Amino acid sequence: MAEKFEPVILGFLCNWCAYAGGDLAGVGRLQYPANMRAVRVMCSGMVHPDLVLEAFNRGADGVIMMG
Amino acid sequence: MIAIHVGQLARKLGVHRNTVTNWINSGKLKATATVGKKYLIDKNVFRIFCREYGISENILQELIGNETVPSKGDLPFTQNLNFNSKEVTMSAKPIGSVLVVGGGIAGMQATLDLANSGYFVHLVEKSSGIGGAMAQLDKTFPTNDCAM
Amino acid sequence: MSEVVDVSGEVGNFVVKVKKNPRYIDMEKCIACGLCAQKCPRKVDDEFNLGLNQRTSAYIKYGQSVPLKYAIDGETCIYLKRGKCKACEKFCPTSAINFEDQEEIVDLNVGAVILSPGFKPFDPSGFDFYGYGKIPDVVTSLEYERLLSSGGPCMGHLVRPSDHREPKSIAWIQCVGSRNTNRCENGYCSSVCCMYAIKEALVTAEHIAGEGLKQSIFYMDIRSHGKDFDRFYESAKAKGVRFVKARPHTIEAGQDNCGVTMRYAQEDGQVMIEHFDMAVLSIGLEPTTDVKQLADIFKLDLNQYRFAKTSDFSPACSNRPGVYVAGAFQTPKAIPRAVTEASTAAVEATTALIRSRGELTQQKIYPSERSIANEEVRIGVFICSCGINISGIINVDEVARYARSLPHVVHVENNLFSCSADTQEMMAKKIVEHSLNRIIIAACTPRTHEALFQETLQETGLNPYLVEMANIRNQNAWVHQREPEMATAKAKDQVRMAIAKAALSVPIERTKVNVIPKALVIGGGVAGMQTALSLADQNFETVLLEKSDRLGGNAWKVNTTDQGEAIRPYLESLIKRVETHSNIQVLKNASVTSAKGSVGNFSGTVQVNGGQREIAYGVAVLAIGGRESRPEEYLFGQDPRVITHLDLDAMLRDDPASLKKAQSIVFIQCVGSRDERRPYCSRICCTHSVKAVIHLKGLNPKMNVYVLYRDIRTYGEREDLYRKARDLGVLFISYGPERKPAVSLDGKDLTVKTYDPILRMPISIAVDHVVLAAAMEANDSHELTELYKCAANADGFLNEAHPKLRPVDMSVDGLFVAGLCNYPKPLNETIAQAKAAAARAAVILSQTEMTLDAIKSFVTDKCDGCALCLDVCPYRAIKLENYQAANGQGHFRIATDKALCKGCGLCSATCPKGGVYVHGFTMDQLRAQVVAALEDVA
Amino acid sequence: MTVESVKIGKERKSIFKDKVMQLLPDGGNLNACLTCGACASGCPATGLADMDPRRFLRMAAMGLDDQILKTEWVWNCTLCWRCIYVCPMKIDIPQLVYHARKSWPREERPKGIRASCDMALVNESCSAMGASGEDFRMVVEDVLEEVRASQPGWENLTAPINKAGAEFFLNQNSREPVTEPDEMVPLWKIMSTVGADWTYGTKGWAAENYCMFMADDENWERIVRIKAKAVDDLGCKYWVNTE
Repeated sequence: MAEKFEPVILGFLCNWCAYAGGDLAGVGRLQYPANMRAVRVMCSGMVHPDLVLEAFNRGADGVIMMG
Repeated sequence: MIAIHVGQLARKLGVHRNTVTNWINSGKLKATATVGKKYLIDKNVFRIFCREYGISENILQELIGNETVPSKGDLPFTQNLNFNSKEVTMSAKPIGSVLVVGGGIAGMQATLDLANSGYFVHLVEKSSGIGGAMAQLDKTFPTNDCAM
Repeated sequence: MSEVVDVSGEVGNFVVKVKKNPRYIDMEKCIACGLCAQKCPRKVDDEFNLGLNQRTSAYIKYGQSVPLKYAIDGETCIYLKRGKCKACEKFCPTSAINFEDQEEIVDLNVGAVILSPGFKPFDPSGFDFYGYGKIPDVVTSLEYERLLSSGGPCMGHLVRPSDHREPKSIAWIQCVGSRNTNRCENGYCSSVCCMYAIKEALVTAEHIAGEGLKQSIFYMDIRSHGKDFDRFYESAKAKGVRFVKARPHTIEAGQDNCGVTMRYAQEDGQVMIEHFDMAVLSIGLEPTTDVKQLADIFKLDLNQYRFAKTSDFSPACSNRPGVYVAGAFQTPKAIPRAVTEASTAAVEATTALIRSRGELTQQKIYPSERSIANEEVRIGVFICSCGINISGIINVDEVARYARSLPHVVHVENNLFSCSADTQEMMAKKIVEHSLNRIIIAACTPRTHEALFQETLQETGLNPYLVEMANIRNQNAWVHQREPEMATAKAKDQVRMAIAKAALSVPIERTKVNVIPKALVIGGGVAGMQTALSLADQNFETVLLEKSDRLGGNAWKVNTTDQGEAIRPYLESLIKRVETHSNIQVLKNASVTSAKGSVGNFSGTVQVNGGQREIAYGVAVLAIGGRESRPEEYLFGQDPRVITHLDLDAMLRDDPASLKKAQSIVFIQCVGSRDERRPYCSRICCTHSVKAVIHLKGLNPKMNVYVLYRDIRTYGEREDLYRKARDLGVLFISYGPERKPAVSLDGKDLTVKTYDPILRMPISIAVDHVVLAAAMEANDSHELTELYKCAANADGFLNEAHPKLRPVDMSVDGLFVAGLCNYPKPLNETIAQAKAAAARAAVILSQTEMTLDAIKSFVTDKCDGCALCLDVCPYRAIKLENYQAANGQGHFRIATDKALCKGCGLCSATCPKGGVYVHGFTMDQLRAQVVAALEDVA
Repeated sequence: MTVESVKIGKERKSIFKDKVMQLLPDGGNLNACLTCGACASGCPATGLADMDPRRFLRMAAMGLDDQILKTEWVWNCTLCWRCIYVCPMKIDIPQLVYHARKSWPREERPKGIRASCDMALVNESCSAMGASGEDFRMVVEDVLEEVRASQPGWENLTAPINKAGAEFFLNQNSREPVTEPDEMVPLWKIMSTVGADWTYGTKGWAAENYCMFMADDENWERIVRIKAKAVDDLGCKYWVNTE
């Protein structure tokens, strides 16, 4: 078990701000760890609580909502 | 607007024609000279003038027959602007495209409105990208929204 | 990269010569990968960040540039200057570099021209006493914006230039290069600096953590004159920003050339010496340096400050027919007015060219859509290398191999550039060849490229919503450059997630609504009439409702515009044109009594002279106006010598002789404005007061006139009127809300008592008249906001959809707002906004049918009408209706209005039963993505 | 001189300010004040005599003529022009102060300035410290001799006096020859280094003019005329006044 802990993070990104910000980070070549998987949504308000629970049930170490 | 000739107005008012000319030249009676020694006088201006000089306003009624819709070139600067949208007289069919100079926030908005309502738009911008000064701002007041 | 060099012809038919400067990069080929900039060895000051950092000769202006295409700056490029280098050419993956690019002159044939060249920030180098350019920690406000910006040279971590430490105390100095006729020639107020200084202070407070941040704004008058601006100002005060009514004389460098030291006299005369870590000069706006040249080319009249000359009655029209102006080119203004007046200019142009609407534009026609209802899911995956942008980090072959192993996938291929025209053609062929019915594009971001691929699908007869993108460039290869293995693994996950979602995609129909080409304008004041006239001139049928029996509203009561143009003649001609226009139906004594429907398709009843009639219309413009309030203080209503501004205008019209006799008149500003009851600035009173005092001084130069004020807010070029009033000997005495003036009767004599902070003494003035700047208030909009489900702010002014970006649209699509009911504004701004409303309305009315975006909520069979979602919908797009279920039982169920819904999905997140979803983002689809993302996790 | 409150009748008169405005081009912009206080922030005399330039102008505008014509502050002002330099409206407060000084009876003006003015009128040297032309000559020659003897490289330094036809006629503030004679040397070195053809004069050599500061127009003019004549008598082309 010498392996480094790599958390699995699920992200819900609002199309109009956070997702656009994610794109901009790319244009600016800002570097960050590759641990997050993004789900694009039309508004962070559309994320049903069940989806967050689902993510944890399936083993996500963290869920990040960006909006 | 009413159209008058100096002599005609002088006769109506019962004064010498030079008096009328003097009034106009000194600015006491605001009138705009047009072709054929004809003058255009705003109705309201004339009414105020009459009041000031104790002249019966009935004269105005008599002159109403001279009322005219001003045409391009008949009007002083600001009036001309005022009627701008109506005054455009084009014999040939106009070209359905517009040139916008400057790609800042104003230029971009104008471009979008035009394109969305059925006109072809050429947007000319000096620098390599549009966005203008607003793109340089960090946030905007009073909502502190991101300027982008 | 272009500029106008010559123009000929006239309205309807101009020929404009435009010089296109060489870009040296082919826009068609450039994929914005940025390799040219990375490899370019030449470093130059970055003008976008005002030289605070450097860029290379191959560059984009900023990260979000539009077009997102690089350019080579011919002035500094080593190859173009010295004939050697071409590093960019060697590395460009698409051969987009073209050093043969030449300057080119093109002739454009256009019907009208809109000029919006913007402004130039004032250069304070000439003000030696502020030390700009010599003291490192003295910066301009625009430089400060860049220092704050996350896209700026400090990546959003504010540090001062001298020692790169976080500043803990910052001073702003207002009116640098504005309201100054001594060290520069800018006698006008730049209109925006007070507000941006406050904004910068508030944003700084968000940046700098911890206690002890000290922010001070040194000002002459705080001009927070726009909608909700005073609230912003008050909130800054509450958050600890210090406002000091003083002008420091000289800025000196602090110890070790870090920070600054300033000496200033407080209003009470006490001298303070204070150190700050940084000083920000709030610089004004000037016409651009080439404005004279532009004016010469177009034969335009400029005013004394070199702004475009316009009439208050037609603020977007230059002196040359067919040439219109917008933005700060006309006069210094903030973004909302620039956006509004851009629409004003647009409507002037469209009106001039009305006979040619639609002549040069065309609608694209697609083949009819193929039904996939009975097809099995057949997915095609296209993985883009983006030159080496993606394939340089991510192993695309491995991703492709992996994609082939996933369910439903029948075709996978790798493209060098998925977005190129030839790849699009190839893609269309593959769709047909393999009968693909879901498409995955693993490439860049859907925000820029989804529309392109949707179009490709449409051309093959597929529904455009059957494409799904996996963002493996912007949000993968570019941000994980040092971890190629992790990036490849992430790319596989992204593709798997996209496939999981796409498998559940169904065709979505873009709703179309027929547009009734008719407008309803509510309110017959200047705003309503101008809107109606502008729409009517564009051949749209317009119904104008006026509550009273007379058109004209407040304009009857005011004598002149801010520039001094007589309002009556304009008003009379406007009324005449409105009443005689064949496209306008004027209904007096009329009001709206019911309204239903949505954008393009409203209907309802109006009451006219007690009778009801039905009307249908595509858009509505709310221009219900406002009024001068009736003051409750300063003996108003008790002594006839205490009057309001409109009373004064009436006296100036009807009885100037009695005013001429007055020896002493006091004006009191902010009567009922900027207090607890109306915490906003009425915007127009300061200018009206200075205009009136000039008029009074003209009647009788010996008259003593005093203006008691809190801040004089003669923004923009109105500042000239303030200067003129002072030159005529009018005395302006400031007062604070804690020490208001008092009006009293000494026997028969009227006396005003106040305190002069400069004299530091109470003053009592014997007066003939007291003129009160009574607050402006909006007319009651309660019924209309109920009918149309739109909103007014806490002060009763109707709200725009967005204060900056959609200043004349309302939050309900198809509704627009103009004039005093939106916020107090002078006549020229009212006219501009009215015409802008017509421009925005015409965008809708000029279409026979409107296609709405397809991402909308929809109800499912599971809805049982619990109505939880009704309250959360921000757009009031959901209502309840009776529903007859298949089993014959009736119950409530929701119905969503496609025209109102914006697809945010708050409803679907709220619904406990899966009764409402959003197309393209259903619960199943989102869950599929979650499941797919976590598939490999134990 | 403190006033509790100001009462303004229907007719307000700012006679003093209006009179000054008539004398100045554009009225010295005296009405244009924005009360921003940049002048007061920079004025070395702010706070003295409970006064500052902004308050002074304000009192004039309000018609408090009695007070501004009596305040000793006008004599604290150094007429340095720092106020008008940064004023956004270019308001000529120094002129307002000057005219206020003028309104004082001569015998009531500050003793120091008055004595300096009177002293300058005693002989043709125009020195406010009363040093005569011959005294001046002796000090200059003495200092020059010492420099030549003690400072290597300056053996040929000159400080000409009454050199007819020199290009520049130089004035010297009396304080240097009388109290700090060595302070004159750097100027001579500069003149020598640039190779200027210059001279002092025994007549009208003193640079200062306290009659100007005292707002004594008549004697101010008299002193200027004496100095100008001295320049003309020697046939010099330029008159350099170091004040």
